[in-house]
Amino acid sequence: MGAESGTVPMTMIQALRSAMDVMLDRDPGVVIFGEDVGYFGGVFRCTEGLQKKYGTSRVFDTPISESGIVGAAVGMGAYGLRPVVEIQFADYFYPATDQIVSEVARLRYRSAGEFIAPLTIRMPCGGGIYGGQTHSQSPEAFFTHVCGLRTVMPSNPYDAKGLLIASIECDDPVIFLEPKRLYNGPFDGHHERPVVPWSQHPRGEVPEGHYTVPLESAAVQRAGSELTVLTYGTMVYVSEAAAQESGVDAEIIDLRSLWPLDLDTVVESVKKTGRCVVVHEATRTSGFGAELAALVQEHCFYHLEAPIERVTGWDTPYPHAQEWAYFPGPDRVAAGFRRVLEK
Amino acid sequence: MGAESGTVPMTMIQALRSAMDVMLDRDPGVVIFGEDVGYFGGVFRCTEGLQKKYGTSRVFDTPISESGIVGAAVGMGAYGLRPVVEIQFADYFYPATDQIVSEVARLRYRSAGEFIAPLTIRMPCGGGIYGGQTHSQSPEAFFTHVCGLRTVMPSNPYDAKGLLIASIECDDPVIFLEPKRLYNGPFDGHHERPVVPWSQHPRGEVPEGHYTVPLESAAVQRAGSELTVLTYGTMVYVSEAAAQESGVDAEIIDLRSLWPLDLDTVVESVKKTGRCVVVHEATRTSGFGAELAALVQEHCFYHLEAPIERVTGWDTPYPHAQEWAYFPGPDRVAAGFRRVLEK
Amino acid sequence: MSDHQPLRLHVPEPTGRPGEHTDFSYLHLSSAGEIRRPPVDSAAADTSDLVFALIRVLDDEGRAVGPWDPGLPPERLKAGLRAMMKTRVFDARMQIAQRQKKISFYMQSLGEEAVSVAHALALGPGDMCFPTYRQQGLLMAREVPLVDLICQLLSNERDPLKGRQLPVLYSVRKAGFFSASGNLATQMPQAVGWAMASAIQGDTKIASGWIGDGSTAEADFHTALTFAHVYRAPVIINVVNNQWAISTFQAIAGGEGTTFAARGVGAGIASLRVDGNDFLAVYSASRWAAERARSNLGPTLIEWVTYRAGAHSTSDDPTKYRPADDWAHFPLGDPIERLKRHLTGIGAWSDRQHEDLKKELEAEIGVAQKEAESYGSLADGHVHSAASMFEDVYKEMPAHLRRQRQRLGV
Amino acid sequence: MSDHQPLRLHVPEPTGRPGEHTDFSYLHLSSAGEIRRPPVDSAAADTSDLVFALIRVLDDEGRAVGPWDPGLPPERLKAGLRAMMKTRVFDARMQIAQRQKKISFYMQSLGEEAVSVAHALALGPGDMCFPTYRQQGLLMAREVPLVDLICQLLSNERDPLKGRQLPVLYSVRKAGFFSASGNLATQMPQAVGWAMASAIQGDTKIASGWIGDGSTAEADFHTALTFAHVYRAPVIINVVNNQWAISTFQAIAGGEGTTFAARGVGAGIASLRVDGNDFLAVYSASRWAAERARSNLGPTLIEWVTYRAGAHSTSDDPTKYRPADDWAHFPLGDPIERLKRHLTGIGAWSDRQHEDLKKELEAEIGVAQKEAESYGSLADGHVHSAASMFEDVYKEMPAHLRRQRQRLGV
Ligand SMILES: Cc1ncc(C[n+]2csc(CCOP(=O)(O)OP(=O)(O)O)c2C)c(N)n1
Ligand SMILES: Cc1ncc(C[n+]2csc(CCOP(=O)(O)OP(=O)(O)O)c2C)c(N)n1
Ligand SMILES: [Mg+2]
Ligand SMILES: [Mg+2]
Repeated sequence: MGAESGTVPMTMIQALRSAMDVMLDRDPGVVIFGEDVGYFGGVFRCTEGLQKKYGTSRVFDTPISESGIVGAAVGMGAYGLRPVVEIQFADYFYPATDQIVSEVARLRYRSAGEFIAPLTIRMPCGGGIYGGQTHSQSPEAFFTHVCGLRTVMPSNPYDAKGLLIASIECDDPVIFLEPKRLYNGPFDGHHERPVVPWSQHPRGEVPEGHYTVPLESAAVQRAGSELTVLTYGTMVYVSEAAAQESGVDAEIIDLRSLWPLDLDTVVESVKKTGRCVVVHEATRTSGFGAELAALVQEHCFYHLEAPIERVTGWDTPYPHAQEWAYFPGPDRVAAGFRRVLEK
Repeated sequence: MGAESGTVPMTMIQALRSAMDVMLDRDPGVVIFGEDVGYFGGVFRCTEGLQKKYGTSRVFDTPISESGIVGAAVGMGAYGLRPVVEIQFADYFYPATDQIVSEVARLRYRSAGEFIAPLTIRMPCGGGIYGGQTHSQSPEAFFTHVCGLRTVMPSNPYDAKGLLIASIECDDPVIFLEPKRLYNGPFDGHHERPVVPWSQHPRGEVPEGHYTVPLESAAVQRAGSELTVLTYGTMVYVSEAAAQESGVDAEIIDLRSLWPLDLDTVVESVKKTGRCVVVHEATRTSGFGAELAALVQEHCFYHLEAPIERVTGWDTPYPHAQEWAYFPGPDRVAAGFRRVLEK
Repeated sequence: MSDHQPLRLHVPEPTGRPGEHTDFSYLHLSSAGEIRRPPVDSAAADTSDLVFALIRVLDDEGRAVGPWDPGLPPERLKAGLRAMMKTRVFDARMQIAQRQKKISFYMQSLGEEAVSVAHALALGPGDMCFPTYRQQGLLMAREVPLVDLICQLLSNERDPLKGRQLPVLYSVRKAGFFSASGNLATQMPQAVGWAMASAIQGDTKIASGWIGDGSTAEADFHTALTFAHVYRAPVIINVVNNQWAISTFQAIAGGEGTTFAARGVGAGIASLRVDGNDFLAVYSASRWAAERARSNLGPTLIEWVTYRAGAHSTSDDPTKYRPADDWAHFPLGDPIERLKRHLTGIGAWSDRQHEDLKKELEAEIGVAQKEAESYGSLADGHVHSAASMFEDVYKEMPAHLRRQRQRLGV
Repeated sequence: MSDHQPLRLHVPEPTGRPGEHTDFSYLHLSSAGEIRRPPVDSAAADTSDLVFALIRVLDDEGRAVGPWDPGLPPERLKAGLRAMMKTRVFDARMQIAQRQKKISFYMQSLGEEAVSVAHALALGPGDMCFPTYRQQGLLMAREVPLVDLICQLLSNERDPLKGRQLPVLYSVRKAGFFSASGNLATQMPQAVGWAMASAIQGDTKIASGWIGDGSTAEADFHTALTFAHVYRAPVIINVVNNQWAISTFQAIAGGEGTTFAARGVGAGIASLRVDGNDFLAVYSASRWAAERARSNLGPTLIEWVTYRAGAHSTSDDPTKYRPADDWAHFPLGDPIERLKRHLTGIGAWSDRQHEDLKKELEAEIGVAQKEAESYGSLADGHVHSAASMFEDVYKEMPAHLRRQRQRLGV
């Protein structure tokens, strides 16, 4: 897991690219493809320069067909390759659902291990960029309901690279969600303020070589005593801002791996604080926050001093014009803190 | 809501067929289509005889394309028809995910009410018939995470007909899940015992004419005082058997409408009993039980005397040979009862 | 088997990249007037030759020639020219408004205006189009009030879609313009379904679905072809082959060595491949297809060969992946210039009239823009209320959404 | 537009329903030897005529005629006959075992044995097939141990798939047989992806994907065609047109007025339409396609015209929707009878040998069945442990599955 070489400042985009670069270099079985990822380098430029460096057989553009991208990757995985594919926006994974649920997730099981699909399926997710309902979704809950998949969401460049390498090396299929609002800097929900770049953030300092951040390990983003925040992706920073602005001494846990989950870290923290707020951007009902709440009440029942609070996106499509009324910003998160503390 | 005419004994299949018959007759905008539903009458015979009665323009076979079935239905809905479509098994809805999530669920919203998709999408779900992983799934949690959809699952012929008519008449899109293990009789999980037919069950007595069972209304299947069981579909009977066999005085709530949910009935019961067991056949993680647990702990926190217990399918694909080790039968449900009572 | 060479992966490349000149010979053109016009009741298989040809009416001198000349009166042509020019002026203005940060995002249809405008003129009232984000020409041809459109783009308080959709994803039911989706290709089976509904009801209205070359790779394109063919749905399937799908060339979508029209014939659908920058050809082919549909003869697929002259969207920079001056070399030219030349040639139009019309349109659009901007914009916060965000998820607001709205305090 | 008749919905019907005689003229047959055999390096478009023809080698007298005669030595033919007969005997036995409730479910391939058997013989070792549930012929031709297969069907303790899959959804990697899925069509883009991988790695192995006529309507069929074409993947796309998809006739899948092979050409893929009950034609067309694939000439789509002689599955009763004696009238006959006739005609086979072989196969399968049954069955509860249910979900069992296994107490 240790880094092989020195560190340099990287944005999340650069960190992801660096992870793919490292893996393309180390493993001839790694191939990268998706819509616009080849010559152009991806609409978010995550794969820029990789086709030039590794050739069109290793990094290439695909037809606009998410089921084809994933389906072809399954076949390649069965052959023995290790495809890393991009879905241009998480909002567009739906055409690939059958391949993901019925094939990727179940291939090892149904063939009793004869065939595996060790794919990494990258997709930018989340809102805050005025993308409207088809460029803003956070569909992680779907994936966590599908046994056989791993679901990962990094919140900073260091983790992004380390988790992406770990995902590519993993023999299980990994859904790798990238909070696009974090691509260029941490975002605390104050959209009216200037963007802070990753170069000013400690986790923007990234080793150039190979290293991994283990899957199934959560990180304590901020230690605290009054309540536990379970969150991931963009909401890590929003929760931090909420803690700071409200003066609540929140312990913020960045789950990083949504499923399988580092339950121990979660349970330990909630047992300590006795209160829990779950924060995510996805719609509330049957969101991953529901699973977290169900687990926490199951494992920490006798330690809980207040109901677990969920601060989430509303149960509506992600609207374009009312983006900031939809986005669970620091005020809403802080209000959630207050509610669990008042009880 | 009152029935127009006398009652006759019906299986769930007959009740569903009767609902479609009634609606085809009353509303010239109702059309029915899906794989094998036309000439043949459906692999479970739910639409038998309807093509003959209403003609091939109203009831017809489709190509094997779930996205086409749903996508065409959206266009018909936009035209002004009221399509009732069948997905042959719930396990096969995945190719239609994009149409369901991005189109059916959001059309009213994104067009600000200019266009609606008042579809009813029927699909048999659940296991217990040795169908293996692709004829046994219960994917309800997916749908409940998608705002704009209604998700309904009846547990008996009376409700099946009344809810199906209500769904067809509803201007919102409805995912109508039919627990196939209940088609011919209530099933309590004792697969080794002979099948009980609906003709021996009071809810197998079904009015011949038009009536509705309102959406968003749960039913108390069995009143009780020791704990509340939140369940639906096949698990209603398994929970009843568990109560009977364990001697636990469980209050069993048949949710019927999963989402939007009759939360009042749920909360009232849990406040009364102070204990709650959620039972479903679907895989556990991020299943609909997670949402139920999250809601119950939120709304009944100070009344809960034990953690909410989830008794569910395991987080594995539905195996063929180990079906009864997978299926949450009466013993497992009763063990769940004991766990919440012991705490 | 060991005597075989190693296999290798073929990855198609465009014939021109930045700094090069595109070799457009891959397009396989026909000359104007060259291609036969079969009877509308032809069997699908009898159009097999047409999918590798290119139906054209306007020759290099702007003359209308051959069997596909629709013989339209000059007034109709001028109406078409006007709608095309209006589309182009509108696009240019909105591009600027986006750069001025008045609107958040924009997608123009520069260079492919004829396809939607001439098609719209060939349809009847009540026919329903299922568009993508690049068919604003339909709206211009159908004279949808500009203020409504600009309010949608501004996401302001008068946005008919209540600020819910990204700019350009219009919905204008009364103009036969179905709600545009951000998810590609989904509208195609819907168009077929709408057409099936019309047939089920014994109506006389037809549907027209739109899809880009790149998006034909999506599953729903296939689904639409299958359903349209099986039920002989009264639908026109328009494939706008503008050569590009964001940064990928049409060969990446499967255009190499075949055509998109050929997919239609294979699926049992009568199919045409048409010069999409030739207003007369577009009108004429659209009429042919509409006539088929309305006569219970079933669907038609039309591949419109055109060129996406501008960037994919305001988020895109095409000079990164194709020659900057590519459009100037595109052999099918500019649809507005070509129709102008024709009209001038027949003595029905002049440079002067053209300039005047352009100014008139600029003014008209300017006035509309001004009015729309007076209702605010996303940038200045004059948008539909946060409370409205919870509406229209369902017909009536369920309890959980009322609770959520309450929690938001609106 | 008001001068138009009301629209109406066309819903295709088969030409024969229970109690009637099917009019098989819809099939468009060619005579044996009639159809040209183009060079393997033909462009896709140059196969346009072949998709409406029917490649046949065996004539009505069982003689091998024309350019597609592969000229196989009698020993190879006899091996093929044996594998076809083995498939049929196996199917019949397993049908009975299902009726005896020894196995829970079964799907036979009666009447279409030539398609998979002859194809398997035309492939090389290491080539990978992506089958549906009706390609047991591939396994028979590749001599997979019968006991393993029957254990899968019995879902018993020796089921190589640990009881996880419905009977017939085999996975036999070492025989180049990819894990069959219960979800239709998903294997097609996977076959293409496998072929692309082989090309990426500079390997010489090719893939062969299988799909039924009905399932071509699924999106993944289109996806597979697109990807195969774009990347010139070394893959064979086999469409088994056995006329039925459960209760729906092939016209409901889009076969009316066109062919499934035509979809391939439209997509830019060299395509053939072949008599699937003619062992020699199947072998020969398969070789042609394999040769193309292995020579970096790209994919081939082959529509195999055959007939699903039996029920869809043991849950189906076809007399409900088609004439009970339909197969007897199917103009392409029975593949086993036709090859037998050919072999007898060239003096390489006799009725006696045929009977002996059948008996031998009955015995061989009987022995295998007996052995397999000795390892138990789902019916008698001798299945893989409940604990094994939690394995292989992930490579290593995560904590939550360990907890769940514990809760089950196993
Ligand atoms: C399902 C889905 N996948 C990907 C995208 C992202 N996307 C938007 S437009 C586009 C290119 C479409 O190209 P084409 O169909 O040729 O239409 P054009 O833009 O040229 O008009 C892509 C990939 C999307 N909107 N939806
Ligand atoms: C996605 C999906 N939809 C529906 C089904 C149900 N189903 C199983 S087999 C079948 C018919 C397939 O027909 P065809 O492709 O012609 O193959 P054949 O059975 O004739 O070999 C159907 C509808 C399924 N397994 N998967
Ligand atoms: Mg395009
Ligand atoms: Mg078939």
